[in-house]
Amino acid sequence: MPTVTVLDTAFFRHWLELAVDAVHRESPRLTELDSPIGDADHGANLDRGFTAAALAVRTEPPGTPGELLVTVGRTLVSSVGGASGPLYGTALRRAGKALGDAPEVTPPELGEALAAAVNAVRELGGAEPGDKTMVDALLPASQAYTGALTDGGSAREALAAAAEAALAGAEATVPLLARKGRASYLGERSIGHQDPGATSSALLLACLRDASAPGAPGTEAGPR
Amino acid sequence: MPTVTVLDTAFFRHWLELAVDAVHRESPRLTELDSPIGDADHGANLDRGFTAAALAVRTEPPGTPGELLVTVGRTLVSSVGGASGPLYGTALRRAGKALGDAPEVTPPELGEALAAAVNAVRELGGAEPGDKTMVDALLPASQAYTGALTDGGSAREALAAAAEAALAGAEATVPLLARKGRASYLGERSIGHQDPGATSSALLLACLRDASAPGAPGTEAGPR
Amino acid sequence: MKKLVNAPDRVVPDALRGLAVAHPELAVDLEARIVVRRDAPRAGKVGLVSGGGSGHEPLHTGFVGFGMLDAACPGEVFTSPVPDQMASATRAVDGGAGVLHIVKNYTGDVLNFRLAAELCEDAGVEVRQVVVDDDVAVTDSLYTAGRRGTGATLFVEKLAGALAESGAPLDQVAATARRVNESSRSFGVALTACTTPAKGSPTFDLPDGQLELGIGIHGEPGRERRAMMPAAELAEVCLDAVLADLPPGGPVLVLVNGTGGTPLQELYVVCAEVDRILRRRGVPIARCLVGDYVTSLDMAGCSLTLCRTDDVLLRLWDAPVQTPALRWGR
Amino acid sequence: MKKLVNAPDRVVPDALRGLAVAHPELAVDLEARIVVRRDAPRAGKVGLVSGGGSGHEPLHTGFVGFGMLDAACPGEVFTSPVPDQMASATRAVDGGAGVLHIVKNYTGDVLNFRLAAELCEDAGVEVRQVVVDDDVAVTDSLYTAGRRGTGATLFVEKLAGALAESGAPLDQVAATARRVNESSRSFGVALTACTTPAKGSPTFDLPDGQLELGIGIHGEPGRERRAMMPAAELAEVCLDAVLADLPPGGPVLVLVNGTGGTPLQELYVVCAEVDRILRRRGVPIARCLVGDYVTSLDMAGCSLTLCRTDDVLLRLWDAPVQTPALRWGR
Ligand SMILES: Nc1ncnc2c1ncn2[C@@H]1O[C@H](COP(=O)(O)OP(=O)(O)O)[C@@H](O)[C@H]1O
Ligand SMILES: Nc1ncnc2c1ncn2[C@@H]1O[C@H](COP(=O)(O)OP(=O)(O)O)[C@@H](O)[C@H]1O
Ligand SMILES: [Mg+2]
Ligand SMILES: [Mg+2]
Ligand SMILES: [Mg+2]
Ligand SMILES: [Mg+2]
Repeated sequence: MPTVTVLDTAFFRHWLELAVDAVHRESPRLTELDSPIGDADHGANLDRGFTAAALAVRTEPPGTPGELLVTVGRTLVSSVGGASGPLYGTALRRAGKALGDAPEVTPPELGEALAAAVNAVRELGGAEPGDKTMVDALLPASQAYTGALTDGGSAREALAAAAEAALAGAEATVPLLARKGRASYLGERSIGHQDPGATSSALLLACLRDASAPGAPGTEAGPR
Repeated sequence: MPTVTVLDTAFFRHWLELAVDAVHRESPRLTELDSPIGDADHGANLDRGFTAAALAVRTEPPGTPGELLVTVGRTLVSSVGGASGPLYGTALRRAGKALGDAPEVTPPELGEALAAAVNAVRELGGAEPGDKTMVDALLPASQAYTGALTDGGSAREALAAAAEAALAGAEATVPLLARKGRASYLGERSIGHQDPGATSSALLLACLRDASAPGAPGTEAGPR
Repeated sequence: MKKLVNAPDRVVPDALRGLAVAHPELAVDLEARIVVRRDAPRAGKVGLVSGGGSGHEPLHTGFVGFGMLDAACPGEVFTSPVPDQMASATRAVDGGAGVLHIVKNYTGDVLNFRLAAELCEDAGVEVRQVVVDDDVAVTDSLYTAGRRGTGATLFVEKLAGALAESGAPLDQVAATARRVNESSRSFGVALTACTTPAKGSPTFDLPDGQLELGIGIHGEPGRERRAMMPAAELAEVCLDAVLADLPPGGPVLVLVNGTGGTPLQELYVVCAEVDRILRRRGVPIARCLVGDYVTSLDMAGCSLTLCRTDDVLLRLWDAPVQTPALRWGR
Repeated sequence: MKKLVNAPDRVVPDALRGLAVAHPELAVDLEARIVVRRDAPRAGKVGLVSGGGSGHEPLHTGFVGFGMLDAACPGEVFTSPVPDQMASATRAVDGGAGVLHIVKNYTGDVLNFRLAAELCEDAGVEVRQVVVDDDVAVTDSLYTAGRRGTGATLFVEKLAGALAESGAPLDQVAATARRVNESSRSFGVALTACTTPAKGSPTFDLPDGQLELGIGIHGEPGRERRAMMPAAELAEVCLDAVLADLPPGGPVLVLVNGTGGTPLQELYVVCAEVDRILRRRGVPIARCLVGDYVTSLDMAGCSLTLCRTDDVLLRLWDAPVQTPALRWGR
């Protein structure tokens, strides 16, 4: 299999398309997860945001990966609302800024963008790992990605590791007691439910992995 | 069996006691009847009124049958509200006035009082027979009473005829289309339900019959 | 039954105690069961008295105050008050210029107010009565108790109240009250039935996906049952019924009234549709009131009331009013 | 789902259209999704902006007007608005004296307002933010998102609004807003869960005969489930929770707030019990407001908010206010 060594705007645009579809498809489940320990809107929130992001990217196609992520982030901020809007929006904006205006991104650069995204969420939301938030999916994902690269893995392998770590992180939120966000109001009653934000984070990382599938646009072996 | 020839205050007080009990006991059913074609309060209305009337009569014991009925009527007017309060209240006040201040009442005098009561209801409420109201129980009852006396019956027999006619009249309201009161709003949808007011009228007349049972207080053969 | 109450038969007196706490500017007489303006009676001012069953709050107790009612008589839940209450209220507000009774057209209310009027006249107080009957869901014929009184009561109380406040004589206040009633029509719809404290369960069954058109304000069933429809269509149905009986001609006052269990947000949605439809029909909205004013306990639903208006009525509408539920200008 | 709406995703814009019809004195910008006083910006006056998820009407749009908010930003139902709305509103009301953001303490509201403040400061507008967190049902610790903002928002908006109207500078208005928040505590109870238009079914199951204590205003489950109890007992439970965190000392403002599906009559019943309990505890009620002010769609229930007050705050409370939902003195 060919190794992904650089990722260009088409790759990220493909990720966005996958994300738009996945979020729309999974929206009822995300809202359902947000019912017992939240306010039953997480799916609707993200669906509205990613639909708006797709439109923004279609209306003014960004020229670089960084520009694309900044556009998506800015659109999420100005269309989602709630807790997840500013968090995901700022995360993607910071990730985009980390990428600068390079037309192509190397795997380690993507790792830095992921780390920047996670830091943005932690900085803005103040959540520690284990607080039962999206951080519990995003942080292990970022760490797994960097670790896989360091261990000599390809970008694709690293993204697969990241997606897997995100999913495991999301599932590991079930027994946790929420300490941030709306679920924290419930105290002990928040235990036993999976965090909706961590679940959507795992979903977005799965899309990133899928965007790097062999032959996908923007990867080395894909159409240019 | 001894014939009832005169009815004194004790007879009417006994009627009131029976009526208080009967109304309280039947209150849920009267309210139930008032649900599909009314506002579900007829039983509660009468229960409140007769409880107040019993108290009024205990507090200031009336000296004559006429005074007793006027007191009960006035108390119903000032404690029931709704349509039935003024109608029953005025009916009993007028009946009491018809009896004047005689200490005892003859069977024909009671007939005049019944007629006065029915006329009061018709005058105040404007309902014709067949309009699906209490008139449909009260009018046949008054007529049956007078008819039985004319046919040579005793007061007790006449009261039994009155009670029977009232019950038949109440049951005959089922197929009628309401033309007065709250049920008239329903138009055709009022058909098929028994009128709560006609039902309570039948109940009050049954109590009058029971008050004249052999050995009941105030009747010729009963305790004085 | 899920209600914030102590006991079914204590609801009305308990609520009156609460009203007194929230509105020390009103005199709440728990014994006589009447709510009276503190400055009553005002010499030379026509007094306005209304009343009816409880469960329609803020009607009528919430409309007592400057520029509106002088007194209200709350009955038991959905049960007309008794003549003694009305007579006490009338005596309490008579400033020598006579008293107008505003009576919603229900047999119980009409009869009890009629007996009350006799008591008042015996006591030497001049009384006029105006019967409010604006609900087009009921046919007004010899063969019914006539149209019911619903949302127009608010318009009658506000406009006649403003006129009385200006010092107009009894006959003029009564005539205006009648004119407002004749210029007003209403139609209501329920999404759910209401639960009276005494009965403890809904007064009728309304299956999911169905609504009841032409509903009364006492939890009585309505005229017709239909499948749920969007707000736009529902507003159309209600306005059709109203306008069929009140041919448009000039500007209107509009009341988009909630029945107690419907969020204000939804009433605004309905209001937007009413505006759209009336624009299309060329009926200008002069003033528009949106909220819970004539309720039916916890019933979800709404009613629309239109009142044909003119400069005179509009001036009365805009005149200052200071009551618990309606307040502006002071 | 039984709602007077056209479609779940049209509720907020439709309701805003209706608000514009009912309140032509407000500027409703459907594009920017903000509601602004017509006379804004007023030179030299501190601007007051608030906002939050919709579904709590009349909060906040119903509190825009003289003596209260200068603008409100309604989000989707139960979803914080976005920074763009807040920034537009802030620009629209800035009269050169700066703008105060009144933010209810929910992660979404706090974060979006924080981003908005950055935008505003970039645009050269001086902004202060006060976070309202009065709900004692939630522990305020490092390990939660902190207490939620509920009924005290009304007190903060009214009192800070009156101060801003009087021409006070930004820091003073912000300090008073903070003082009002610190002097206020709330506790809420639900008899039924609410149904969001998007979900179409109740957000949680509350069996017959049970109530949920310590409820939030977004249909979140509460702190504890209990068997239904009489209003007297319920008021005791709520006030115990409030007073445990706000030791009495002098007179209080009281808000007996309905959550949308509860009849006004029941709120008055609760109010009577609150009065009884506070009397017993020697806490004088200075002013008492009863009604639906901070709602949760169609939820049946109520919340109690107490605010320790003094002559200064009372004067601000009594100062004229002219908004759709709160109006007196003009
Ligand atoms: N302080 C925080 N830090 C990180 N993530 C958070 C924080 N607060 C909430 N979240 C995430 O946001 C998710 C909820 O998002 P959403 O439902 O869209 O917003 P809201 O809670 O405002 O309705 C939670 O499941 C959690 O993962
Ligand atoms: N105009 C009328 N004439 C005679 N009886 C009437 C009239 N209107 C109503 N009624 C009687 O009153 C009964 C209803 O009484 P009730 O439920 O106590 O009063 P309300 O209808 O005010 O709730 C009806 O069943 C009917 O028999
Ligand atoms: Mg949520
Ligand atoms: Mg009845
Ligand atoms: Mg009744
Ligand atoms: Mg939300």
